Order: sequence, then C-alpha cells, then structure tokens
Amino acid sequence: MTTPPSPPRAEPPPRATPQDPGAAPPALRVRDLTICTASDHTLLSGVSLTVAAGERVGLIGESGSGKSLTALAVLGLLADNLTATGQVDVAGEHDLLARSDRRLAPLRGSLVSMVFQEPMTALDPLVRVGRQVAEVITLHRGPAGPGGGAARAAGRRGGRRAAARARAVELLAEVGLPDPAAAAHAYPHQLSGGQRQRVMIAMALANDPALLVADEPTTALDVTVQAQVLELMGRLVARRGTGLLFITHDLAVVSTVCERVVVMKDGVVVEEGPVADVFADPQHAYTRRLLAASTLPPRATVLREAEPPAGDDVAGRAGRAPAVRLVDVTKRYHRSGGVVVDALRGISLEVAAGERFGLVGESGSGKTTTLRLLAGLDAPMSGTVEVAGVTLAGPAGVASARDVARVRSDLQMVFQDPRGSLDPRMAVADIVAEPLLNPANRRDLPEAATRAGRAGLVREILAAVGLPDDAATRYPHQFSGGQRQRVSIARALVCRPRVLVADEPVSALDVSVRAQVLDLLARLADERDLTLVLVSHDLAVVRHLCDRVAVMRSGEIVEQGPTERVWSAPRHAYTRALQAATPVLASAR
Amino acid sequence: MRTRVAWLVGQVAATLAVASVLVFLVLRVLPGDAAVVALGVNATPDALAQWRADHGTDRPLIAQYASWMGGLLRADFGTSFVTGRELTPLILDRVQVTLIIVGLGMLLALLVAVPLGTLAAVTHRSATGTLIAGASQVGVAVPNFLVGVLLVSFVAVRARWLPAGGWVPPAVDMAEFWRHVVLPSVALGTVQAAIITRYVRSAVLEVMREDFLRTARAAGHTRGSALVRHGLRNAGVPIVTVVGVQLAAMLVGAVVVERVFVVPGLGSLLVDAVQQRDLQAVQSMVMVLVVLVVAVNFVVDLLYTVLDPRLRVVGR
Amino acid sequence: MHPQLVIGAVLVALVVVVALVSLVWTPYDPIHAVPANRLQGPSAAHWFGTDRFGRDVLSQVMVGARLTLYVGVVAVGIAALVGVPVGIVAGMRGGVPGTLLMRGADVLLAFPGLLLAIILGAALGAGTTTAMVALGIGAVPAFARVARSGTLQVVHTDYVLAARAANRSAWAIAWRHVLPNIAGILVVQGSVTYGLAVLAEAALSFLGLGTAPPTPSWGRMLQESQQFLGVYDHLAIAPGVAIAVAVLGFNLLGDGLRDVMDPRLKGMR
Amino acid sequence: ACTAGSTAVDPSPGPGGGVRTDVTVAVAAEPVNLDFTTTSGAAIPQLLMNNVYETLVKIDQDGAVVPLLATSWDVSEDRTRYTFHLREGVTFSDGSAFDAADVVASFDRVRTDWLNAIKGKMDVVARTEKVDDHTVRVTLDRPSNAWLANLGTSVGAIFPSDLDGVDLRTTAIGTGPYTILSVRPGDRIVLAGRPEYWGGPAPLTTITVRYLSDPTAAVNALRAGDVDMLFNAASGDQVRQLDALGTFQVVEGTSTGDVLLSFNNRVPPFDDVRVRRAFAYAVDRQAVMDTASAGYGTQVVAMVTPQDPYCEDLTGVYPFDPARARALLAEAGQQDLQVTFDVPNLAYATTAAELVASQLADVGVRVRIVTDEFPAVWLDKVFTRHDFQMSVIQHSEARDLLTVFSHDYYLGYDDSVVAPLAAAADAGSPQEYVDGMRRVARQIVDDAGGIVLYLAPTLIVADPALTGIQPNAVTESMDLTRLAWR
Ligand SMILES: Nc1ncnc2c1ncn2[C@@H]1O[C@H](COP(=O)(O)OP(=O)(O)OP(=O)(O)O)[C@@H](O)[C@H]1O
Ligand SMILES: Nc1ncnc2c1ncn2[C@@H]1O[C@H](COP(=O)(O)OP(=O)(O)OP(=O)(O)O)[C@@H](O)[C@H]1O
Ligand SMILES: [Mg+2]
Ligand SMILES: [Mg+2]
Repeated sequence: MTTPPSPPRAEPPPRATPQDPGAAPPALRVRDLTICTASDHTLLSGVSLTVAAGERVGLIGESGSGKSLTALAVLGLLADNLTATGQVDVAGEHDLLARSDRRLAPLRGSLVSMVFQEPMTALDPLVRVGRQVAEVITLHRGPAGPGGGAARAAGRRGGRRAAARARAVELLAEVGLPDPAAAAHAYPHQLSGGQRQRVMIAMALANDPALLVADEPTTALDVTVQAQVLELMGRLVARRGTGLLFITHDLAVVSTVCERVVVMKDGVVVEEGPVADVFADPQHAYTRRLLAASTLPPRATVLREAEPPAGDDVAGRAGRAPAVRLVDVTKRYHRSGGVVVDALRGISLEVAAGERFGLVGESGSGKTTTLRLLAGLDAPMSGTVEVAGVTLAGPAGVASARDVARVRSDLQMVFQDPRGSLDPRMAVADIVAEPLLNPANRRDLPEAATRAGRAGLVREILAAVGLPDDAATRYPHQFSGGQRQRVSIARALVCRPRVLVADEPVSALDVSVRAQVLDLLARLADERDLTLVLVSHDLAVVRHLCDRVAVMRSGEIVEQGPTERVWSAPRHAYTRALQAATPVLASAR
Repeated sequence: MRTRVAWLVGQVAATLAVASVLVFLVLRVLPGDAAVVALGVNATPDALAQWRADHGTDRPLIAQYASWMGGLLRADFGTSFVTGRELTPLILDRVQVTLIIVGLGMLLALLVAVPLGTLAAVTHRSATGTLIAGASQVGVAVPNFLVGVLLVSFVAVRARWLPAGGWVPPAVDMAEFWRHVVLPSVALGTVQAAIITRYVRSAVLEVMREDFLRTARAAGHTRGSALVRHGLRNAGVPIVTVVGVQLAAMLVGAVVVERVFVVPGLGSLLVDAVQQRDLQAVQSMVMVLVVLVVAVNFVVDLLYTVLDPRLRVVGR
Repeated sequence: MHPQLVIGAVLVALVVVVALVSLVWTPYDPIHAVPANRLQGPSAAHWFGTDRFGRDVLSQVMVGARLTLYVGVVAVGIAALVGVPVGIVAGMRGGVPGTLLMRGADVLLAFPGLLLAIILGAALGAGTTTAMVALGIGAVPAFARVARSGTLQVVHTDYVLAARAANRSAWAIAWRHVLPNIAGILVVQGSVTYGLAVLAEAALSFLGLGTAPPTPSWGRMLQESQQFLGVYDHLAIAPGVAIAVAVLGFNLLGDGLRDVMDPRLKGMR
Repeated sequence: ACTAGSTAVDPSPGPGGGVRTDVTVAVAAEPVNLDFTTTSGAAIPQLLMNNVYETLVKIDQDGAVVPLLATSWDVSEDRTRYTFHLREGVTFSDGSAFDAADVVASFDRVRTDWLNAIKGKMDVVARTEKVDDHTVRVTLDRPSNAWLANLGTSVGAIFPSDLDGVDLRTTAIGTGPYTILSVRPGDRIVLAGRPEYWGGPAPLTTITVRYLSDPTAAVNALRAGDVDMLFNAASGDQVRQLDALGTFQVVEGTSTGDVLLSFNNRVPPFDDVRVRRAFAYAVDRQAVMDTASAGYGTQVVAMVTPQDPYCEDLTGVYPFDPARARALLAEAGQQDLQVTFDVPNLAYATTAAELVASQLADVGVRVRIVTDEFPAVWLDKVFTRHDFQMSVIQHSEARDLLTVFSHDYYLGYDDSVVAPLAAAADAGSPQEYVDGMRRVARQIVDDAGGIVLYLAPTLIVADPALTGIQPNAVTESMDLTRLAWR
C-alpha cells in the first residue's frame, strides 16, 4: 500500500472555488446534470462541477461511472438516444444544453474542445490527418467570427488554408509526432494508436480553447510522450487561462497535472476537492479503494521465485520450447507518395511457453505491428516468425492458411482499439461467444458445443472482467470505453487460449477494475500455463505482470531481459528515460 | 506500378476477348433466322441461300468469328446484315447520343439524389425523412414511359416550351440540341434520382453513427455540415458503385425514354437490330457495351481507391 | 415498433391477402371480354372501371397481385442468392478469383437484358418463370457489385481483423460480419430490383417472353394504358397505384428491416 | 363493304397566308434500307413508290389502273403482248433520261437480281423488248389479268438501266417527284422535291418523314406541332381521341392490310372444315375491329379489298353466331377443344387475340395464347416451320388472296379446287377474271381456311391546312405526291 501519508484535515476545502472570481467567468460550470436513456434509464444524476479559468480539474472514477458522458454533455455531443437536463455554462456562454446544434457548433472547437477517449475511430478514415487538423483551424477563422465566413474571399481562403496546413504540421510537431510533415500526410489507419491520439490532441489544441476537455488523452502514449503532451497542455492552460477538465484513470497523472479532482461513481459525484487533500484523505470509500488499487506491486515481490536465468539475450525458460520466436523480423509500410515507414527493423525475441512477456516502448515503435505478426494478421518483410510451434513466416515464405488457423486456435488477441474491433451490429454476448464458434478454438471446452454452454461461458467471463449482467444483450456503442475494453478482453479469454497477445488491454480501465482484470490474467496464466505477450505503456502494469520485458524504440528492441533487472538496472538510455518520465502518485507538492 | 498497369491492361484485354467469344456464340443460338427476317415471308430457298452467301452467314462459325474479330481489331464493325450500312459510324453516333442523355440524366439524378438522400437519412425518423423515403420508393416504381409521357404532355404539348421529341446533334445546332436534350435527360434523371436517393439514404445512415462525425462536430461542424464534409465521402463507395451499375443499365435501359422522345440512341438501335436478327450489328453493339461497362467499372474501382485510402494498395 | 416496418408489413400483407382472395373470388371473371362494356369509367358496378375489352379492372388488379409477388420471389431471389455471394467472395478474396468474378459480372452487366431474355426463352421455353429467371440473372451483376463494394469496406475494419484473429473462417466472417454490415444497402438493392422487375416483366411479356395474355399483369396493364392516358386515366391509375403499393410496401419493409437490424439506430427519435 | 374508302378530303380554304413548302410526316415503321429488290417489308416501298420510284402504270385511289410512265398501252388479241408507249422528257434523279432501255433492264433485273419474293409476280413475263426509245413490248407466257395491276406495285418500279456501282440499299434513283435528300437511321428520311419532275415541280420542296415507332410519341409530336401529319402512326383509340379534339383533320382510308385469323389447315383440329367454320361463327369480327382498331377499318371476310375489281360483300357468310359454332364443334366431336394461339407481339394482334380467345372460350374452346416475337420468332416458327395451330397477322400486300391461300403457304390451305379456278380467271377476259376471282373468294371463304377479322384502315391525322392527302393505300405506297399546303 502506497497511499501517500497525509495529515488529516480539519475541514474540507472550499468547493469549486474559482481562482479569480472577479476576473473571468468559470471555464465550465455544470449544474445538476442528469442524463437518461430513451428507455428512461438514468445514467448520470445531478452532477455538478466547476472548472475555473486556468484551472486544471481531474475527473476520475470507476469505469462506466459517467465521466465520458459528462464530457460529451458539455459539448452537446451525446448520442442520440440520450437526453441531458441541467445547466452547462462554458466561459461565459450560458446554458449550452438549451442551444440548438447550429448555435452550439461555432463554440465547439474554438471555445471548448475535446480529446475523445477512443482515438482510433474518432478520426475520419478517408482524410489525411494534417487536413483534419487544419480543418479545425479554418473552420473557425473567418472575419465573420467563429464558424462564420460566408463572405470570405476565395483568394484569402486559399492563403488561409495554406497557413492552416502549416500550423497543423506545427501542432503535430508540438504533440511529439516524429516527422510531422510526413505524418500530416498520412491517413489515420497508417498511424499507430498513440500517434492517432496525438493527432486528436493537436485538433483539440488547435484553436486555443477556453475550455479543454480531455477524455483519457494519454492512454496510448508511452510515458515520455505523455510527459511531453501533458507539459504542452499545461503550457496552454497557463498561457490562455484555459480551463482543463482532465478525465483519466491514472491517479499519478492526476496528481501531477491537476489542482482539483472530482471523483465519480455510478453516475454521481462522490467526492471532490484539491488533489492533495482528496488523495491524502479520501472521504468516500470508493476513493479509498481507488487509491489503494492505484499502485501495483511488482511481480518480483509477488513471486519470490528463483530468478529467471540471467542474461539479456534471447532465451526462454529453461527446458521449454519457445511459444513465440521472432528472428530478425523486419516490416515496412508504404504510404502514399512513396513514403516508407520501417515499423520493425530486425527484431528478435523469444517467449517461452507459460512465460509472461511485456513489450513496452515508444508510441509508434512497432509494438502493435509485432503483435499483428504473431497473430498472423500480417506478414513480415523478412525474418522468421514462429508461434506455438508453427512457422508463420520464414525463409520458406509465409505459412498456409491451415497453419495460420492452427496458430490461431491456440492464440487470441486483444486489440488496442476496442471500439473498432467490436462489430457494431452484434450484441456483446455474440461478440464474446464468437471464438467459441470455431470447434478448433474450444478443444478444451466441451460445453461450448451447445448454445447454452456457450452462454454460460460468456456469462462467466463477463462477470470475471467486471461487466454488469445486462451487458450481454447490449451493443458496443452503449458502453463506456473501459467497458468495451473489457468486452474485448472477455472475447480473447473466453476460449482459454494458450497464447494471449494483448495490446494495451488495460489502458482504459480505472485502477480498481484494472487490478481485477490483471488478477484475472495472472490467475489464468498460472492455472492454464498461458503464454502472455503484453503491450503496455504502463510500466507498472508490465512490472506487475511480466517475467520478462523488451523495450522498443523506432522499430528496434533496445533492451530486453527479466523485468526486475530491466527495472532496477536499465542499460539503455531510453529505458532510463522511460523510467524517469513515469509519473508517480505524489501528494507532496 | 508498371506491373500494375500491365495487369490491368491484360485483365481488360482478356475480359474483352472472352466476352467477344461469349457474345458471338450466344447470339448464334438466338431463335430466328436473319435471312428470313431480311427477305420476309415470301422468300424462296434460293433467295435465302443467296442472301446467306452474300452475308457470309453460311460460313463456319470460326471463320465468321475470325472475320468479325479482324474487323473489331481495326475498329471496323463491318456492315449491317439488314441495312447494308457501315456499322462503325452508325454505332459510334448512337453511342454518342446515348452517352449524352445518360450522362446528363445521371448528373441531374445525382444533383437531386445526393442532397435528398442525405436529408432523408438525417431525418429518417421524422415526417420529412419518411416523406422523402416514400417518394423515392414510389419513384422507383414509376415507369420511365410515364414520366416521359407526362413531361411531354405538359412541357411540350400543353405549354409548347420544348419540342416533344427528336434529336439535333450538338454539332448541327447547339441551341436546338439543348432544347431537345432537356426532356429526355430529365425523364431519365427523375427515375434515376429516385433510385439513387434510396442508396444514398442507406449509405448515409450507415455512416451517421460513426465516431468521427462526432469528432467533426466537436471541431465546430454542425450535424449537417459534418455529414456533408465527412459523412458523404465515407458513404461514397456504395454510392459510386450504384452510379456505375445504373450507368451501365441505362446505356441500354434508356430505350423506353429513347422511344418516347424519339432519341436515336444505342438502346433503340440495339432493340431494332435484335428484332431484325442483325447479328453483325448486335454483336458489335454488345461489344461496345462491354467496353463501356468495363470502362465505367474500371473508373468506379479507381474511384474506390480515391475515396477510400484503405482500399489502396500502395507500391505494389 | 418501427413505423416504416409496420406500414411496410401492412402493405405487403395487403398484397398477399388480395392475391390469396383472388384465388377463390374476384368480382368478375378477369379475363372474360364483354365488348359492350368497353372503356367504362369507375362506377358502382366496376369500381375501377373496365378496360378496352370490357373486362373489370378491379378483378384484373386482384389477380395481378399473384404475379407481382412471384416476380419478387423469383427475380429478386435469384439475383440476391447468386449476386451477393459472388460479390462477397470477390470482395473478400480479391486477387485473381475476385477479378475473374467481377469481370464476368461486368460482361453480364453489359449484356442487354433483352438478349438474355430471348436466349433464355429459346432455351427454357417462354413463360413467366423464364422471364423472372432472366430478370434475376440480369440483376445478378448489380447485386454482385453492390455486395462487393460493401465487402471491400467491411473487410478493412478492425472487427473483421479481430474475427480473423479469433480464428474464424472466411465463411463465418462473411456470414456473421460482412453480410449483416452490408445488409442495409442490399435491402435497398433488393427493393429497387423488385420495383424494376415488376415493370420489366411487362416489357418482356410484350415480347412474348413473359406472362402470356390474358393472364393479368400489373406491368402490362400499366403499359397498355399508355395510349389511353388523358382520356381513360383509370386504366393507368389502378395498376399504377397497385404497383406503387406493392413496391412501397416492400421498400418500407426493407427500410424498416434495415433500420431495425442496425443496433446503432435503435432508440433514436 | 365494297365501297372504296374515303377519297382525298378537300376542306375549304382557311386563313393563313404563309406558304409553307415543307411538311413533316410521321410514320411508324422505318425502312431498314432503301432496297426493296432484296429486302422485304412494307416500309421501303411505302416510302419510295410513287414518291421516288415510278411505274409504267399506277393504281389510282379507286383501284383503277391509270397511266404513269407509260402514256398508253396496247394489248394484243390473245392478251399476251403488251406494248407500252412511254412518256417522253422524263429524267431520273441522277439526271439521266428515261427510255425504253430502262424499262427492259428493270424488268429483266427482277428475274436476275431480285431476292424479294414478290418477284414472282413477274414470272409470267416471257420477255421484254425495246421497240424504240419510247416503246416497250412485253410478252407474257400466258394471259394474266393480275399482271398489269401488279405493274403498279413495287415490282414494276423503273430503275435506271445502268446501276453499276450503285448500292440500292443506300441510294434510290427514280423518276418520281421526290428524291432522297438524307437518311438518318432511327430518326428520319428527308425527301427533296425535284424541280425538273416531268409532271411539273413537286408541290413541296421538302418532305421529312419521321419514324416514330412509339404511337404515343407520334401523337405527342403532332400535338406539339413537331409533325404535321400522322400516317398510320397512331392507334385507332388514339386517333379517336385526336378526332375528339377537333383541331386536326382525321382521314380514314382503306388499306390492303387484311388482319387474318389463320388456321393451320394441315393439323388437327383445323384439318376439319367444321372446326374452322365453327371458329368463324364464334368470333364477333365487328367487336374485334372495335377493340383492336377503335372501330376504324372495314369489315370484309375474304382477303379482297374494296378497290379490287372482284370485290364482293361476303360478310354475311359468317354472322356472329356462338350457338352455331357450338353445334359445329359438337358435330366435329370437339366439345373439349384446346388450341394454342401463336400471336406476334404486335399491338393490334395481341389485342385482337385476347378478344378472340375470350369469344372462343364462350363456345367452349380453351385458347392458350403464346406471344411470338415479331418478326424473327413468328416468321421462324409459324411461317417457316408451320409449327402452330392458329395465328393472327395482318397481310399487307395488295391482291394477295391467291398467295395466302396457296398450298405451300403457312396456312397449308388445300387449294386443289381454287388453284385451277384462279388460273383460268387470270387467263380469261377481264369479265371472266372478275367472275372467276369471285368464285375463288367465295370458295375460300366457304372453306374458312382463314378468316379476315377486318381490313385495317389507313388512318391519317393531319394539320387541317394540309391538302392532297391520299388516304387509300391501294398498293404498299404512301403516296405523298400531291401533298401541299393550302
Ligand atoms: N449510448 C448509450 N446508451 C446506453 N448506455 C450508455 C450509452 N453510452 C454510455 N452508456 C452507459 O453509461 C455509463 C457511463 O458511460 P461513460 O462512457 O460516461 O463511462 P466512463 O466513466 O467514461 O467510463 P470509462 O472510464 O470506462 O470510459 C456506462 O455504464 C455505459 O454503459
Ligand atoms: N498501415 C500502415 N501504413 C503505414 N504506416 C503504418 C501502418 N501501420 C502502422 N504504421 C506505422 O508503423 C509504425 C509502427 O506502428 P505500430 O502501430 O506498430 O506502433 P505501436 O508501437 O503500436 O505504437 P502505439 O503505442 O502508438 O500504438 C508507426 O510509425 C506507424 O505510423
Ligand atoms: Mg469514458
Ligand atoms: Mg499500437
């Protein structure tokens, strides 16, 4: 338990005090916000919160507690089946909920902007990301005011466009995209998860809004980039007096970024106050639980076993055949305009059967690409890929469809982007049951042959990942980001794979749920001898779960070895940088 | 790149070659004898034999095919069995007419259908949406000839604004060309508009719930402008597909409108030639159609990759 | 309930009921000519008037409902059952097989439907079913193209990738992911094809390739009314409205199904 | 029914001072080419005869043979030698002069170059000789009354003697008042008046013949003022509607188009004359005409038109009498008869067929209608292969009674009685000819080899200011030579 010690407080801090009451209206004032579904189910009730100009407020809470809904309601972007009542004022503009879409639109993107939780699906797949960023700028820069511009002269518009493009590239550079000019030219699907997330952030920052709502903006970013982005947001807040509503599950980030924190559970605000106070002296039981779960014990401390064999070179557990073996694998992507991206530049690694292997590294370093190769979803340009005894790719070429199927009957994958990887037309029960429909996948699960048996397994696994009972009959779009991520995990686990490759599986989960899911993974790994290849930008997660870890950067593995060794004695400068940049839950400020 | 071009060219060439054999053979099984049709009811066997010898239809199929192909390769469709006229200028002339009215009709249809279909999708639960959807659905069921007849009777017969039919090539008299081309294009376009509206509505409904539209709105778009700016393009692939299919269908399917407005297009020429069993003309026209349709679909496939970068295969 | 679905179902049911009733009862013999009664407007005795043969239009419209239903089942059925799998396979497989399929479809698309009908008529013998089969085959390429375009987009989604990673076969992906996600546009394709087929049947009958007179057919009634337009409009109105009702019914039903099948549109106002 | 149809209407002069010299005529069927010597079909001679090509003699509106390129002719005693005195000062449209050599060449060419089966009408010619530049002698194998009248049809068309390098399919060189100016396939053929025409300059400088196969399009074109005259381009019902408007002149003439309900006399049940007669009684021919042609047309029952010299009213032979029909069927043992009715897909034919079928049903005959694509399928199936029981089609040729009711023809009519009668009549004196042909017609009607439902009308709807309309189509020709504006 690493709950920061802090002296008990005599009185609660003043609630929602604007920093400078007389000077500026609060960036955001939400009063009594209630959100109901069309079937009159209340999702959010009586939420009130205030963000003063220049204030940074963290919004934390359980997955599915209504954080995203609050944020969406502020911008008037709730899904059509939801209705919001209450009052929302933003930077002097009153009662946004009562406004029509037409009157709200000019405010969005300029006065208030938002970073969406799931960046993978939030970008228009058909438009180059540079243009998407530039569009935000041009949309709001007309002499007729925000959103206007009917009278714009064509010539000036042309000039403004070019300027917006240039500015977009600048923004992409500021959010830390390497080679921003080339990145601006890429389509969303050509970018990694973290890169897309940064594009979203660039869009939100483009017009220096008075209120910035950031919904888990750094879930896909490695800690070094995260630090850079957080610093950028901090600069914006300071420079423009922007109010920041920062939704995150990462308490350490909250403690470094925010001044005040609001805690939600089950659609209500359960606690709020200055970060230091709340973290030091949580009043609500949930907050206490949250803080308790926020630090993960390193695996080494859990598992006082014999140290794995020393040596950083490619090696598996003694005596066991490797479940996964990559030798000198390269992968190159081609983008339009002849741009080539070397996503993997000759990586080699080996994961023994039953081993838990972590993959950390820079955003865009090729982690997802590596996992795709393991699942046989892509073929490398060169090198050998062996999974579960099958050579998926090697000097002899790529494996046959039957071999790939053999691999997949042992291997399941959790995708980095839950939203896109769930068929929007299928109910969750069907999505989760899907792997069970292939007899090859359910060799160890005789009961899965029947419909009822499958339903039972689905119910079980949904409960195990902490989803409510009614989840089975609902559709993906009716869930929160974290809930979708758990659906995606449930799908991968339901048929008890031997190998699990998971791409940021817990990035959207609040720490309490995260603990639950990680426990589940650990238990399965132990019980069933699961081989785990886990990508995470969260070093604590890797340290908690994995035996060995590889650190990637720019398509190369810069360092690999037993987790504790890498943690305690990092050899590569980048590893050290990662470690240094990891935010810690610090209450002392 | 070069291999890709070669692959495409080869593909098209192979398609045309196979199509030519198919078309040629299939037409030989048409019931009815061109000689009898040409010479009519009182023809003597001698006369029939003479006619067949004159027109080469008594030669082995291989020889007939070879001479037809030989002509095609020189862009020479031969002479019609029945009219004795050179087919090449005739068919090209008709193709031009058809392309003009079909093109204009499709343009009109798109100008109407895209906004209307989008509106129907956006308002799909309200009265407006239901009304548009309903109207387009009924529109699909309205026969071309009815639209044509109504247009003629109001615009041409009652009001005498425009001629009831006929055709003046643009090269002859531009003003008259436009006066004659309006009604047939509108008649074609109306029915197409109804059809395409249905597809646009469906395609737009499909993208309407996408997350990126929410992003666009967060960036400052209204619901409508987000849909126009980002939604339509995402709905573009199915729409372009349907436009391609409908264009192909209209090349021949415009025959009803051609009849009502007395437009000398490819459709009516083909129907006449089929009725007269003028196989030389029919097979050449069908080949022209195959070329046009393959071209249209080639463009459609190309547009897919323009519209949707995910469908692009770069560098291969 | 979805209003379009309900209205559509009601209209289709109406057509079905009328068709069934016509099997046992019509006000008059629909094919018996009474020259003395020719070309009468609607009256108490003949609600929809009489045609140029003095036959009761209402009775003909009732009997014509059967054919209209038949058109939908056979023509749209064939087109969908052949075209959709072809399109999906072409979209999922790509490469040489996909190209072959689509180029084949192109040739068929270019092949004039009239020729197809004549050839089939020669091969199978002319008749309603032959005409329907010809129309169905003629509509295959359109279905294939539409299905393929949808498939091309769906196969690039992450959920298809996820299904592949979950070791689902191409069949299963086609059936469970691709088909439902392109169903919307296919439903539209089906309903449009249906509308066009009802009209095309009339054109084919006139060539002797479809339903031979005097069996009533809405399409032919409408077509024959053409020369009476402006004088005996009831001849056009009765079959015209009947066609509109049937097509509208199937379209609304299709649209309704389409919307209902899309969970994302559920619960929306 | 043996009065000739209307003759040219001569409406009183109306207002309107503009002297239009052009006219646009709408016609339904387009010629596939310009060569009726090798291509059959009525559309080519319809356009070209009289207007472009001329013959030695002409059949006038009342069916009489009158001079045209021949100013007069002598017939030898034995009626096998005709001496034609040719008109002088006639030129072809290519500028060459018309003389006896052209006649000889034209007649000879029928035998050598023609493919069109109507060439048979010249079979009786033994030889054609030039007597001098303006006299031609034709010797027949045997006397023939029909032959001279046949000379007034397309088979007697006079071409220039030198046709080297001329493709008749695309060029027409005749002596008529008009010449082909341009052909736009699928659309129109424009005729230009010849100022140097022997009968004086043509009344109009331009005649545009537009081909509007869709009757509705034709009516619209007329009402929109795009065309001035419809020549058989609209259906009977549409003409009734136009007539009711009162803004056009409607002229009904006769034609040579007999709409024939034909039986296959070779096969059961139609090899039994009682069945054929039963059918004749069962069909209400007036009702058929009312339905298929809106009452326009002429009731005849033999394939004889009012202009034919041997016309005789035989309509009373088969009154509409269903009871009699039933009785005859019973007598033939055919109470439960089912027949297949092959109908060409032509509007009038399908309409007539539907009514006929319904009327036959009334006498207990079940009729299955099979629509055959016309011309290809119908010609192949019915005409060539005789694979049918009953059919209906309009026979448009002039004086085709003997052709249709000959044994080899598709009806398979047993002409053993009729053929000798006809031969004798043809060889006899004009009076014997008329009498003989009447007997032939009566015999054919009595045998009910086929029943003429009605004689199709020539329906002309035109601008009231148009004069010179010649409505009676006594030959295939659409005679536009006297068309003029008032
Ligand atoms: N369109 C919708 N229809 C019905 N229920 C919804 C809808 N959207 C969200 N919900 C439900 O509302 C609740 C709150 O969702 P919200 O997205 O705000 O959660 P969250 O706090 O952002 O969680 P996470 O941290 O997992 O993203 C969840 O239980 C979710 O299932
Ligand atoms: N389809 C593609 N076309 C072109 N470039 C691509 C494509 N997919 C990935 N890339 C590029 O390849 C590199 C590696 O991407 P990958 O998705 O493997 O990164 P990652 O390590 O998973 O990053 P993140 O943590 O941000 O998800 C990135 O630079 C990315 O831009
Ligand atoms: Mg959320
Ligand atoms: Mg990734």
